[in-house]
Amino acid sequence: MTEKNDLIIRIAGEGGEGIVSTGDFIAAACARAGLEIYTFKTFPAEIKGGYCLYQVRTSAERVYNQGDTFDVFVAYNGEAYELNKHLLTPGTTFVYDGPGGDFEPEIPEGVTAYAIPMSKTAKALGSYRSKNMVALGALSVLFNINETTLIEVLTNKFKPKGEDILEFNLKAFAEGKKLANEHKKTDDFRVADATGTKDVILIAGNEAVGMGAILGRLEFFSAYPLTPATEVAKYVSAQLPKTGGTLIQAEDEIASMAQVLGASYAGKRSMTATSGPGLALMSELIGMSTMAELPALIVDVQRGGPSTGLPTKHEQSDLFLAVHGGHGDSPRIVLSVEDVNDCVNMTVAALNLTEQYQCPVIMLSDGSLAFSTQTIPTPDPDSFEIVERTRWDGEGEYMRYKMTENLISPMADPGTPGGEHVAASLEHTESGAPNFAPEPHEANARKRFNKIKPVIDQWPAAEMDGVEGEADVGIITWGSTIGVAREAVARLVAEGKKVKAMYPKLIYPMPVDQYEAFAATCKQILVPEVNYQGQLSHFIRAETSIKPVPYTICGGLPFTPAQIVNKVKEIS
Amino acid sequence: MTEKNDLIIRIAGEGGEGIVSTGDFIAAACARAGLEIYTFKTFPAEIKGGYCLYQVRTSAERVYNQGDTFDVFVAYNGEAYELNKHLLTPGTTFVYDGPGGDFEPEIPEGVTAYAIPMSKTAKALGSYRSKNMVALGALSVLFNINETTLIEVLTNKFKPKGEDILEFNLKAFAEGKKLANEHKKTDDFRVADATGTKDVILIAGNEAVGMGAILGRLEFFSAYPLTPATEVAKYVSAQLPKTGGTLIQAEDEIASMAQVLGASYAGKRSMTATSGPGLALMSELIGMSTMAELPALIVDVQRGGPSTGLPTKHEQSDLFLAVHGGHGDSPRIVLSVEDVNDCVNMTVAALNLTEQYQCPVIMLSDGSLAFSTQTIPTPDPDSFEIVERTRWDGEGEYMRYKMTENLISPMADPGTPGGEHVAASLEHTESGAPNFAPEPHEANARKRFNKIKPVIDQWPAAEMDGVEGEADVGIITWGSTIGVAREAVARLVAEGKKVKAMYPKLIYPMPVDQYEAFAATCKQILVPEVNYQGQLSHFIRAETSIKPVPYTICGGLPFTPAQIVNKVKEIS
Amino acid sequence: MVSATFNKIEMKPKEYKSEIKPVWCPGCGHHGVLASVYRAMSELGIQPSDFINISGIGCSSRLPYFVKSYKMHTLHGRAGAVATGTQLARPDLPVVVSGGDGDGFSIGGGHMPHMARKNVNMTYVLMDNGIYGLTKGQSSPTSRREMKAYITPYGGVEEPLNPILYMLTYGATYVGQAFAGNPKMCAALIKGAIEHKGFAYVNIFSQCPTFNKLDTAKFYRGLVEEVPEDHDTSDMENAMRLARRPDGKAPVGLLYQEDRQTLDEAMAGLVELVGGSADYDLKKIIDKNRP
Amino acid sequence: MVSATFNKIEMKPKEYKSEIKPVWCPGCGHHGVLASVYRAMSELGIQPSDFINISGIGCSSRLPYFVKSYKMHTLHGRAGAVATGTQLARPDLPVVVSGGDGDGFSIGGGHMPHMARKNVNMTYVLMDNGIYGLTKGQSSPTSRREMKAYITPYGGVEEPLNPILYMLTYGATYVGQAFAGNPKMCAALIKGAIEHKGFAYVNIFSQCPTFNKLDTAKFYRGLVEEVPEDHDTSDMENAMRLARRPDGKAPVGLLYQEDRQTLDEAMAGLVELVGGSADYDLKKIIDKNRP
Ligand SMILES: Cc1ncc(C[n+]2csc(CCOP(=O)(O)OP(=O)(O)O)c2C)c(N)n1
Ligand SMILES: Cc1ncc(C[n+]2csc(CCOP(=O)(O)OP(=O)(O)O)c2C)c(N)n1
Ligand code: SF4
Ligand code: SF4
Ligand SMILES: [Mg+2]
Ligand SMILES: [Mg+2]
Repeated sequence: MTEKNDLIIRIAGEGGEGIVSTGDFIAAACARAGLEIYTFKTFPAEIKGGYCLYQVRTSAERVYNQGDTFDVFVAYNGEAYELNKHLLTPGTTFVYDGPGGDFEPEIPEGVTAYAIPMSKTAKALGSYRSKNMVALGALSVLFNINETTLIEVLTNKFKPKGEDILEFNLKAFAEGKKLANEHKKTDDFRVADATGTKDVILIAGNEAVGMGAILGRLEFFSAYPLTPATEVAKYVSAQLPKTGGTLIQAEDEIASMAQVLGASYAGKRSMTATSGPGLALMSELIGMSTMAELPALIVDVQRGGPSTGLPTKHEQSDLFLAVHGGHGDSPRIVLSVEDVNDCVNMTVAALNLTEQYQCPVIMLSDGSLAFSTQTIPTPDPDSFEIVERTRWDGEGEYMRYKMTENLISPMADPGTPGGEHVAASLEHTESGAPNFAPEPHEANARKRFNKIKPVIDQWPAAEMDGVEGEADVGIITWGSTIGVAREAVARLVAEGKKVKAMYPKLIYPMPVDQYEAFAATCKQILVPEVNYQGQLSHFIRAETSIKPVPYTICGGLPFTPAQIVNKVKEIS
Repeated sequence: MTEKNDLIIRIAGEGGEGIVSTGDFIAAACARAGLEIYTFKTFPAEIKGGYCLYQVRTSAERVYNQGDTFDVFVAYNGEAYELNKHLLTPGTTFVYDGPGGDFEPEIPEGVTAYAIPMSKTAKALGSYRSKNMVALGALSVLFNINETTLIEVLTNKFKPKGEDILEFNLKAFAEGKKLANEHKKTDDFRVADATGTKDVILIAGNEAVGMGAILGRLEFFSAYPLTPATEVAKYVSAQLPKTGGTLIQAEDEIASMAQVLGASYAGKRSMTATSGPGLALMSELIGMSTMAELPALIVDVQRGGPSTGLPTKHEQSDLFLAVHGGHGDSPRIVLSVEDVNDCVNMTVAALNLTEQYQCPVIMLSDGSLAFSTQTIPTPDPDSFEIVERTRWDGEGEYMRYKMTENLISPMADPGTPGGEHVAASLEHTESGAPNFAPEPHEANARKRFNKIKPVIDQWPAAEMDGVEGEADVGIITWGSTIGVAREAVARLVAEGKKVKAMYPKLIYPMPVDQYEAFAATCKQILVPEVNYQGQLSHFIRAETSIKPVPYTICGGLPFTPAQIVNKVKEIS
Repeated sequence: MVSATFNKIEMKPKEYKSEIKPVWCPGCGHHGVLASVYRAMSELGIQPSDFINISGIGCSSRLPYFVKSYKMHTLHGRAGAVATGTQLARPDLPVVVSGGDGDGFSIGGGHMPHMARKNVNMTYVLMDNGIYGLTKGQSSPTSRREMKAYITPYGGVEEPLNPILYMLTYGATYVGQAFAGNPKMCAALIKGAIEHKGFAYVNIFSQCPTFNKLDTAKFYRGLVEEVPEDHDTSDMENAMRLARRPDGKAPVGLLYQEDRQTLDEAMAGLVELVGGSADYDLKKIIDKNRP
Repeated sequence: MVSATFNKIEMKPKEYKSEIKPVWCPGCGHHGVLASVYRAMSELGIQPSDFINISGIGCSSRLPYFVKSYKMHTLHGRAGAVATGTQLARPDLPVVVSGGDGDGFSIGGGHMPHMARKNVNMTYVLMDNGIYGLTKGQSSPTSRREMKAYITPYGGVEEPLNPILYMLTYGATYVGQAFAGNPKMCAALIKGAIEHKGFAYVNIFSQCPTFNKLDTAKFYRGLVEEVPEDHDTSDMENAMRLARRPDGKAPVGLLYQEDRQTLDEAMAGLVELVGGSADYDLKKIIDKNRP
């Protein structure tokens, strides 16, 4: 059996047992050693305790998703074992807390098992909290995790907390190594060897949105905490003062959105980040952004709905609300990100678009991406173009809502003499005066829709993937499902299947011609998405001539590549 | 020239000059005389002053809309004249305030004109406010408005205010008659003769919704004022205490919707009424109604949007928000009313549906229907079936979200021993306990969508109209545009055109089979609606195989029959 | 809600436990509040099926799950407004809201004045821990300025608000305050609140050891001081003075109580005024629209 | 906003009129408030392009249209929250909200406490007519109980709220009240509010002759009484006592003023603390995420 380059380790147990830090250390050590990382986490909706899972996938090549299942499963407790034992299929490896843990597993045929007495050893060391260090030490030995980089990572983490704390943790780590060394390695799973350092950063989706905001020269952020979006604000709150910007915690999402509009009127690049319930509350004010033509970026990190729903779970089910969630005819630009790299780059782009088109831009992320840490090329701050709103040149009489050729009416910042004007929530004339006659309303409705149409050509064409020419199945998908589809397509193509894919990130307005051109080369179109109704499928049906086959799941988890592979085989 | 049975009188002038009461008196007198009535009004968005228009259409037969234009135009001032003079085409009749008014009109060729010195006479009588009585007297003579019933109406109105007030008004009325009698009648326009009284009431759309609520045995209403929906609450506030129910004015729309859910949980038939901005604010709580399976009726009287938009103008542009305005997959039933009769009957039905299906029901009315008074057969309170929610029978262990055969889980009112349960905004097990595993979420998502599907068969099939068999054009439309389409279809059919129409009132879930069956008999499908995007067209494309031709206008006014007639001719 | 209106039953505090176990962290003050709720219910002899417990979203808002009763777990900030509807619909049953400082005074702050001035006949128990617990430690409207929190990493920028002063200003007709570490006082105040006819507000300091490292149980213990024995609970001015103690101490006990018409009484008055009843002749209503 | 921070100009009150004519009814108190705004601006010598006037929805909220300035006509209840964003974005310019009692204390009530306790450096002029004017006469949070209104045809069912007591409780750092019939006092208070550094609230009784037949100009004239000359405006307790006068009279004049750090000052402090500037090296921020 050849060594597997692409390794997936799943660690699970009770929240608070250091599951997350164990995973983070492995991820950081591997990234430091030049490997690529994609992590996946699920948290309980409760604060303390509850089942917690951290899956780290690492490879010398780029990884696009969390994988089908694990290669290695590390169980910190009996609950974790019970919930995952059906996945301990022949060929997998099982590391568990024992003897002395709270359970005694049965080892299935064909599964390699390593018992590591994590709890017992930690207790013997005098602190139960060192359990994860013991585990980490054992895993480093068992799976070839680069020890040099791991020690560096631990040192960076614990040294600031005190030499004694560092020492204690390193001791537990060493104990773990010792325990592992007592085992004979009988499986083939090992982390790929270090390839020399790459110029990367390791960052989770939410922080990456925050970083994109900083790089996009954000000036104002208003936040109200809402899982799974809060880390965007957390990142921005720490960094934005450095660039002289302002973050305020508002009393609710309505106030957040209102403050964003207020700051935007004052000429600042402004945004907020929320999840479905918050987006719903902002509906009325997003309509004001449309009507008054005030730039505003709203990031929606989607979670399981409806209502309070499944606050910590993954779902892609706010597309209807994002596109249609306003009274009246209220156009907006809707984008969706695939991965952490997009979180950085597309946040910059989204801030540019909202300034350019003076309309609300809603950028959709999701619960699994929010917490997924990934390695990405270190962004170069100087590489980003910053597009500013068109500002009045001071010539002639100023008309805020002037019908210009490109339908973009120059704005005037407060303080500019002669630029006095109203930001109007009522229908209005070119000067902004209230007017309810047929003509201004018809003209402005047209303006509000037509002015954003050029984004379709401006935005990079949706990426394509898979076979050239005619395909039996064409996949169209969005959000973090794209990364899953990429791997599914690669596998199917490798198997000789005629499959291709298209990955739109500009969702609305829809690049209809691109959809049509793609579909013209496919016998059928499959649209996998994590929601019940097939929300993207709906828009494809409504706006194109395509009759897609929806493939929807809604169990709070992302797709696996295998699911998509199987579905394609099923329908082709 | 034969006498015209179907007469349209338009009265326009400054708000506050009694335009509305003049129109109301004419409408009431005609209705009392056994004629059918359809009125149309536009108000300024300001309180005092501003241009105000009242159009009353009356006929011995049923009238379905406001008509194409007027037969008779009554100008109270120069602004009204200026705004309408282009409609003074040959064959129309023009009554105006003069001499002594604030303008001197030019009378176009072929227009019959009657100058009535309304202002001057009113001033001479000692009160400018009697201007509308002078006009009314003149109109009654000029156009054969039944004097007996008119005097009855005036007496009913003014007697309660005092004999002297009645007398003064009757005197002004008599003056107006005298002024008209000085003219020689040279046109053929006259109100149809009385046909003997019919058992009708005369009521506007908003009040009719209120009446429907009372007849539907509403128990709880929570209101926040919002044009053009406020009269629903006004009606209900006066009547609901009579049946022992409760109306409360809340601090905002969010509180209204919250209170509705609270009262619904307590077992009461509950509703609110609002317009677009309020519906947007309620989005999050409507999702709670879906998730917790709490009955709630939300009436949305649509107005011009987006944002504050055109508060007093007509538009049908909240369909997207009504169907898609929630985060997550959040099903709801969406209905839309055609006319005042529907406002009564469908409000009863909507209350029944929300109780039956334990999901939010959104009923769409619109700004023109809100204020349109129409004659309708007097409702018989005993003729309405009242459907109550399925209540727990007290047997066995109670499970609030039990998976029953028809997916409707019996409810238990507080106070019922053994029925203790939680109304849950979180995803949950059958008992209501929070649960975020894949299975309950998948099962409940299915349940929430599938449980409402039977409404498609239960709801009366959409009404059809026009030719039998194959048609060149099939019209599908909704809301108050239906009444316009009816007349257009009748005219086209009379001209020998092969045209038919379908009038859905259950908008969502969509009765797809009915759409398909209808479309199968039409060469093309035309969808007229008063919004920019073609919102119903969008849903037809998304959910059926039909490729409709959208026909959208958005000038704050309803369609006229002539517009639809012309459009049909244009495309066929 | 006056206790006379519901059927009494004999149940021990622990019999009010539901089948769902509390999910709170060890040491969380909310445990103490829950115990006090059980105790107050037991002392009042409330039948679980006659009790309605409504909450929003937050750690504190999970409380109803753990109580045998009718209950709603609604949306963040909306518990009070929802409960207003429930109370008007069933004025015969006791309605109790339990929620947090963020739920009640941040996103829910717009509903608070109106419940109070309308004198909605219900009890509002607010578990004040000076933090957003459930979302992992952001500052709340009662957080102190010096607190460094999740999205205020450099410290707070605003004055904390004073819940009981707010409630006095809003016109709540029963205002009390306690510390979760004193379940006896908590239970007594909650019991009194449920017995009170009108809008009753009880503010309970309830430490969040997981995220609020400033406002510990020890801190609260040092903060509170009982309302002086001679305080006249009908004296609003003195109640306000106590709420604004210049020494920064927080008064615990009952600060204010007043008898005023409740909203459901006013509503019942309207029905009486118009001679309303469930079998009112609907034809009379319809006839008003004859032309 | 301290007047020193903006450029003075000489303009007569009437020169601040915009090209749009007021749409209010004759006799509406809002006309008087508008005149006072012109006057205050003129006295302060404010350049129209340096002035930001923000409103929600209501008759009162139409005011900005009639003023030469930068302005936003936003959504019902949201003016204060919008203005908070604007003020933080442009702390160098005076920001004034003008709105109604319904706009501010009903749908907008949830934002009020937070602007005040955060001490957002702006002026809030509330035109209190005890009614919803624009929607044709529903009762507002300051309507008296005896008022029969659009959807309370049998009279009100709740206690009106007391705006200035609320604002004192909320921690506004400048609280004044006046009657629209006294434009001199209105202008003086508005001027003082704009000059004040911090959140300044001015409540102006402004009769709605069209829909509020109870609270006429005459009624307000009889209701108000000037704050005693010897009142110490730094004395919160006395300000509260005045706001709650047992004789039911309403105090007019300046009730309270305090100097406290404003939100924009606090924010500027954070930037200073971290050594922030527009040309901060972004690479340093990015490097924090190197593995
Ligand atoms: C509309 C909406 N916004 C935000 C949230 C996220 N959220 C849940 S609980 C909470 C704060 C909880 O704080 P508190 O009410 O003080 O309760 P605690 O957890 O401290 O007991 C927030 C912000 C939400 N659920 N809904
Ligand atoms: C979300 C929303 N709800 C309701 C309304 C309707 N509305 C407009 S103004 C108003 C009340 C105005 O009263 P107030 O603020 O006191 O101002 P006034 O007209 O009395 O000056 C209401 C309810 C609205 N525009 N938006
Ligand atoms: S996070 Fe805080 S409030 Fe929440 S359960 Fe834990 S200790 Fe209690
Ligand atoms: S309705 Fe009232 S508040 Fe509105 S403009 Fe007229 S008088 Fe003023
Ligand atoms: Mg809290
Ligand atoms: Mg008002």
